Amino acid sequence: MTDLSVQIGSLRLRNPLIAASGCFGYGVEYAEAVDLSTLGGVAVKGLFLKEREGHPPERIVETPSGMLNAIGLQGIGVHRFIREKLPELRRLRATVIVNICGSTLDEYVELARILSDAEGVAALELNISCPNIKEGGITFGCSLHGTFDVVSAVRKVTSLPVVPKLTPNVADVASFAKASEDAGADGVSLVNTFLAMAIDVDTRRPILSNIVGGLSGPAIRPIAVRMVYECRRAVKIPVIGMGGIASASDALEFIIAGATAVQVGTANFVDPFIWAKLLDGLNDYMRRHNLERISDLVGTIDTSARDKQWISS
Amino acid sequence: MTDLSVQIGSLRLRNPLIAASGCFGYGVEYAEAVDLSTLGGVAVKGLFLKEREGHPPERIVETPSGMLNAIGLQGIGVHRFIREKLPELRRLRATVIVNICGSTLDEYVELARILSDAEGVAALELNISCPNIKEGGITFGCSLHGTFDVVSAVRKVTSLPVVPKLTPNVADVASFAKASEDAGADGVSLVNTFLAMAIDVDTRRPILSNIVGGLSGPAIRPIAVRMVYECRRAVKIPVIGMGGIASASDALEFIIAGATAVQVGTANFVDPFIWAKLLDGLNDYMRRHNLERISDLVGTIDTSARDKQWISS
Amino acid sequence: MLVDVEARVIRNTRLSSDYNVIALAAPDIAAATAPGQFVMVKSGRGRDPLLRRPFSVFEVLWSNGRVDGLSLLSKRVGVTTGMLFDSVEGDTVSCLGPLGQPFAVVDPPAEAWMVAGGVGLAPFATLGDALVARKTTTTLFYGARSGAELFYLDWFTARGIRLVLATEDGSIGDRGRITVPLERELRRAASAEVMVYACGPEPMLEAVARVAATFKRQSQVSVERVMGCGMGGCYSCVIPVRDAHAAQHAGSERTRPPHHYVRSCIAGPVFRGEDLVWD
Amino acid sequence: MLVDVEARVIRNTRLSSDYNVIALAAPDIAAATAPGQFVMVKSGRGRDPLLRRPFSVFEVLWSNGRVDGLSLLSKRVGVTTGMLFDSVEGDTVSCLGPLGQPFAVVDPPAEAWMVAGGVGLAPFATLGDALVARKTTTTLFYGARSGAELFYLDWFTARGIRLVLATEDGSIGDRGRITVPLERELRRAASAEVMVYACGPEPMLEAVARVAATFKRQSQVSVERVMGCGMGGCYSCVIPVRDAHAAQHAGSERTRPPHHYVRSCIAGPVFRGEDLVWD
Ligand SMILES: Cc1cc2nc3c(=O)[nH]c(=O)nc-3n(C[C@H](O)[C@H](O)[C@H](O)COP(=O)(O)OP(=O)(O)OC[C@H]3O[C@@H](n4cnc5c(N)ncnc54)[C@H](O)[C@@H]3O)c2cc1C
Ligand SMILES: Cc1cc2nc3c(=O)[nH]c(=O)nc-3n(C[C@H](O)[C@H](O)[C@H](O)COP(=O)(O)OP(=O)(O)OC[C@H]3O[C@@H](n4cnc5c(N)ncnc54)[C@H](O)[C@@H]3O)c2cc1C
Ligand SMILES: Cc1cc2nc3c(=O)[nH]c(=O)nc-3n(C[C@H](O)[C@H](O)[C@H](O)COP(=O)(O)O)c2cc1C
Ligand SMILES: Cc1cc2nc3c(=O)[nH]c(=O)nc-3n(C[C@H](O)[C@H](O)[C@H](O)COP(=O)(O)O)c2cc1C
Ligand code: FES
Ligand code: FES
Repeated sequence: MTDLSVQIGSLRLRNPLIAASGCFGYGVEYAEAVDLSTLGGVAVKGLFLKEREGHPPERIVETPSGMLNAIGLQGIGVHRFIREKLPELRRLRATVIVNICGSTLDEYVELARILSDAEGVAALELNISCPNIKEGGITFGCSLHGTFDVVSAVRKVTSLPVVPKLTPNVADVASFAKASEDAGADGVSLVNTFLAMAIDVDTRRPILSNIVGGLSGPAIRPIAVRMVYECRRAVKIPVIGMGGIASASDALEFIIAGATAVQVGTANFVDPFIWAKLLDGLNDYMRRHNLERISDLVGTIDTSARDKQWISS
Repeated sequence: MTDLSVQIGSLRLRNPLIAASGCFGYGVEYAEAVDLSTLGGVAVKGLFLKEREGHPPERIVETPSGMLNAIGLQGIGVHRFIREKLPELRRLRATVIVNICGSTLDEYVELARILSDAEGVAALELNISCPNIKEGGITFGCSLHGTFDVVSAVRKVTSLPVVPKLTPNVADVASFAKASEDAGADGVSLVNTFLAMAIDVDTRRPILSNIVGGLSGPAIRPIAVRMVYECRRAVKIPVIGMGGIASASDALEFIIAGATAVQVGTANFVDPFIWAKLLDGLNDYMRRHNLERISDLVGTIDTSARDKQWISS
Repeated sequence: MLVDVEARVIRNTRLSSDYNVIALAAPDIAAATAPGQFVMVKSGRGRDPLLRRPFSVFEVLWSNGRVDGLSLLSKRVGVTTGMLFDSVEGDTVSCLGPLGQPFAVVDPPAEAWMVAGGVGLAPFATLGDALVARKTTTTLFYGARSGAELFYLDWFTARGIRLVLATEDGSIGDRGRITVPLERELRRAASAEVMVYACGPEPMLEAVARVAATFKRQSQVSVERVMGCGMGGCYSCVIPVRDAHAAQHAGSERTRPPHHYVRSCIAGPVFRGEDLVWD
Repeated sequence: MLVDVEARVIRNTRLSSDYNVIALAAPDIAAATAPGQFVMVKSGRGRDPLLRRPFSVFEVLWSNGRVDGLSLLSKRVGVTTGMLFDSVEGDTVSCLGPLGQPFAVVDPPAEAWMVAGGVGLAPFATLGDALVARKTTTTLFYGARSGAELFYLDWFTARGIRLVLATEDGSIGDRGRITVPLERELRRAASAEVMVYACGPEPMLEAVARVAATFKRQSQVSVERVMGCGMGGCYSCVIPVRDAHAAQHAGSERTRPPHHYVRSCIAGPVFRGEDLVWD
């Protein structure tokens, strides 16, 4: 039997596959398609303290091998989440990672406090990287000090694993991973979406009501893999990788580059039944390569020169 | 008759379509597919003072709607270029934009001097953004001071239009456009490729010999359009936009976002006959929208709220 | 039960240069579909297009007394609809469903008036069948650009569904918008109990809901928002819905009544006309 | 003249579970192709795959005394070759060519020995035809994994081309690598003037070039590098070539002889064996 379990701080995940925040509703929406207890984790849609309306439509648009979104973090707020969604997620035995967003440092602290007291929260993912809202955590996510401060502050008030989610819209993402580690994070997750835009050339108007949005999907995968690789070399804490994963082989690319776990977002929209296929693919790879523990694969990229082979191409 | 001509500093281009550097050889390779005199310009492969061998294969790999390259700026050096290629390019009546790369500020200056004396060079594009070589201009391109310094230095020794080519691998590309403008650039071009990587999961080795490479192609278009939009609002000098253009509509997206001219790279690999199609597409759009001068379209994006329409969807 | 199937194309019938009806071997989805529900469709291999697209289930197909598939009525507007238009027998189309909230089907003595604009005809074949099965007197108000874009008229008449037509060019029926005959007939039928169903472009839906309300009739409208997932995962498809306790928001400076966004893929695509707030 | 054509698939013949021969209506390219040249192919619509892939022209097809197309011999290894394998008559394949430097065809009294490994057979049908037309005595050394992967044997024998076979499993001909019988025959044919042509995996090409040199014969090898454009635009396809004036580099510490990278798409894909430096 292959062992797919991985460790993020004090949290042990059944397997490295996590549903990415904002791409899986509050998890309960997908209970009909997938047994949530078979996933490594479920990162629920980004939560503020209060309810939020989000941006007007259009909120998404497809682009080559990707999509832009500017949802604007519409959400029910942390209190309704705890009341209305968490019990159901507990019943479904989901490993719940709550993605939290604040406009101020105090809001992150407050959210962390509230969620630490709630039953059935496995970890906190600090969304300091949403490109779609002005007032949100992105101001923290684009400053090394801001990142350090918000992670330290949350660290102080919770014993839950704390995983800041990093933005790729910076010159050197590894330094943000380092700042997070220094501040006591249990891991970092990356990437959030790339700030981008699309224009309807006939009307000369941006397609998204918010003008700009975040690019996700297979298009960004090679950039995300590179960033995970850089972070892996910069920090000792686990890296959770994501960005365009749509197959087991894509997930393995991240793991080999240095991701202890991976998240899948956009691909779940295309195929809500993807999870069993990804698990099968991982198990199959482990068997073919005679590997026992997937954790042994993390960061094993071999950058030495390559041999040539006598292949009958 | 529609007027497709555009102005970059003192240089008037027949139309806004420029072949992107590194994606069109030295131009002469494509003379059989396209009459070079019908293009707005031809940006030739990045030149150092000296010949360069470049990286060992593999140098490219396809990714979703994109490709990675790590050519490593193999090239014949400026002297052989002037001797062996420039006369032929003159004969073909190409508007030649020379993309130059240096390891030091002095090399950029030296290259600019040499090329200013050569007959048939229309403009200089300063490559301070190649992600694939350690010793190259990217150190300038990732620092505001470096960008300012290299542009000012080159500005002093040439009367040719000077266009620094910016890297997208920074947090705020508009500030680099501003630094370029302050230093006396006649325009800025963007984007160069995004630093990225791909791994063969079976061998666990990076596919490119250089480990990392640059992502180009349609995948990056929405990010590039956003960056052009940001630069347009930050500077008065012309912006030359590129990144994933593969159709006239893509080119128009950049123009409406704020690009005075556009470059086409990866798409030329897929279709070396693309140029006539792009020109037709631009002319067709101008006709349909009753526009006389394409320069009137530059940066005309309308970000006001959208009307609703009674469309029989 | 939610099903995803690589459905074989059984048949592709072109109705015009833009419209086609494509029959897909997706019996499990077809058998489970209620009128007004939709499927998320992905045509072609690879990543272009990347996302699925929503389509109403048009017909549930029977053969030898068993459900053997479903059909979609598609209008060519872009990548996916272009691929559906070009599909040939034996191709496959990935089909996920059934999804969304169906129409509430009324019984006699209530009458059903279905109002379709263009490709908005799609949900009314299954709804018509369900109504006829309950012996509910049913009328189809059907508007299009021209007579050449009015399809399946015989299909509806064969089932005893009365047709009221309008075309923008006046080639068949009233010239202009379908809401004109709708309003005329509502005015005439002052005493009848009528449930108005509508599907079409949003400005039409808004007009239908308004006309129905004016004549004190209930309406159910099926909206078409851009959908990323169809399952409540992405929050792309939201539509503003009137707040239940509007009073508490009184005095707000907005011109639109107090409202909140709901996901039209899981709360809809069918809504009560009076619940929606039009942008 | 360079041509790009949306070529219709005339015929797709599967030779095994991996190999197929696909006939394409690209007469202009076919008519202009010299043996050893290649085309850049894009299968499928949309952006997946994004880039074209290089394929040798396998056969030039004639009908009623006129060239009406070309065929490709394809081995399924990934996206594009998978699509070529699955293509059906009437599909289209975008085809750009002819590209690259062809083989130099030798005349009698020289003999031609063609050495093919696996799908490396592809350029030897047109080369064989050209050689036979010049009455050059021609032999095909052809190696594959097993007898089931040796194709078109009759085609070559029908043209009077002698076959020497080798398979890795020994099911037909020599067991092992094709260079074994090649070396044996070269040793025997000590006096004959022989031009050795080779196409196949690079380690095979290297071995063939070495064996030819050992026996003082010239060789022309067709290399297969990953190609982004096929036209000299991207510099992806480079291969190290021995420097002309090697002396000036003497004393370099490299283990490989002094060399520089050339673009195999325009300087090749055919090179003189002695010019290449093997990694
Ligand atoms: C619940 C529901 C049911 C639907 N039922 C049907 C149906 O039965 N038959 C049918 O033909 N269509 C139906 N539609 C609309 C259909 O989903 C769109 O026409 C389709 O998504 C267009 O995809 P495409 O790839 O062809 O076009 P794309 O290439 O994605 O887009 C082409 C253009 O069409 C525009 N567009 C117009 N309307 C829509 C829309 N609603 N969603 C996305 N893009 C849109 C896009 O913005 C773009 O400008 C339905 C939509 C919904 C939400
Ligand atoms: C001049 C030339 C002539 C060729 N002629 C033929 C021919 O006649 N018939 C034939 O079947 N093949 C030929 N090839 C090889 C053919 O180009 C590749 O098999 C093809 O590019 C694979 O494309 P794909 O989309 O199917 O595979 P992809 O999905 O792109 O790749 C699948 C795997 O195959 C690997 N691969 C192996 N060899 C190559 C190669 N040379 N180029 C790119 N990827 C490769 C890739 O790295 C990858 O791991 C030729 C190559 C060259 C350079
Ligand atoms: C529609 C949508 C909504 C998202 N919402 C959130 C969110 O609320 N919080 C967050 O941290 N990331 C959010 N993301 C980012 C994803 O979690 C993920 O980082 C990104 O999409 C890249 O992964 P992918 O390519 O697999 O989708 C959202 C992404 C999409 C597409
Ligand atoms: C193979 C390849 C080589 C390139 N070489 C250069 C170069 O020498 N100098 C340069 O400034 N940009 C170089 N680029 C970047 C392109 O000019 C362009 O900025 C980038 O590819 C984005 O445009 P595209 O998506 O249209 O290809 C290269 C790109 C590719 C794909
Ligand atoms: S379409 Fe994704 S939430 Fe409705
Ligand atoms: S394949 Fe592009 S230069 Fe050879």
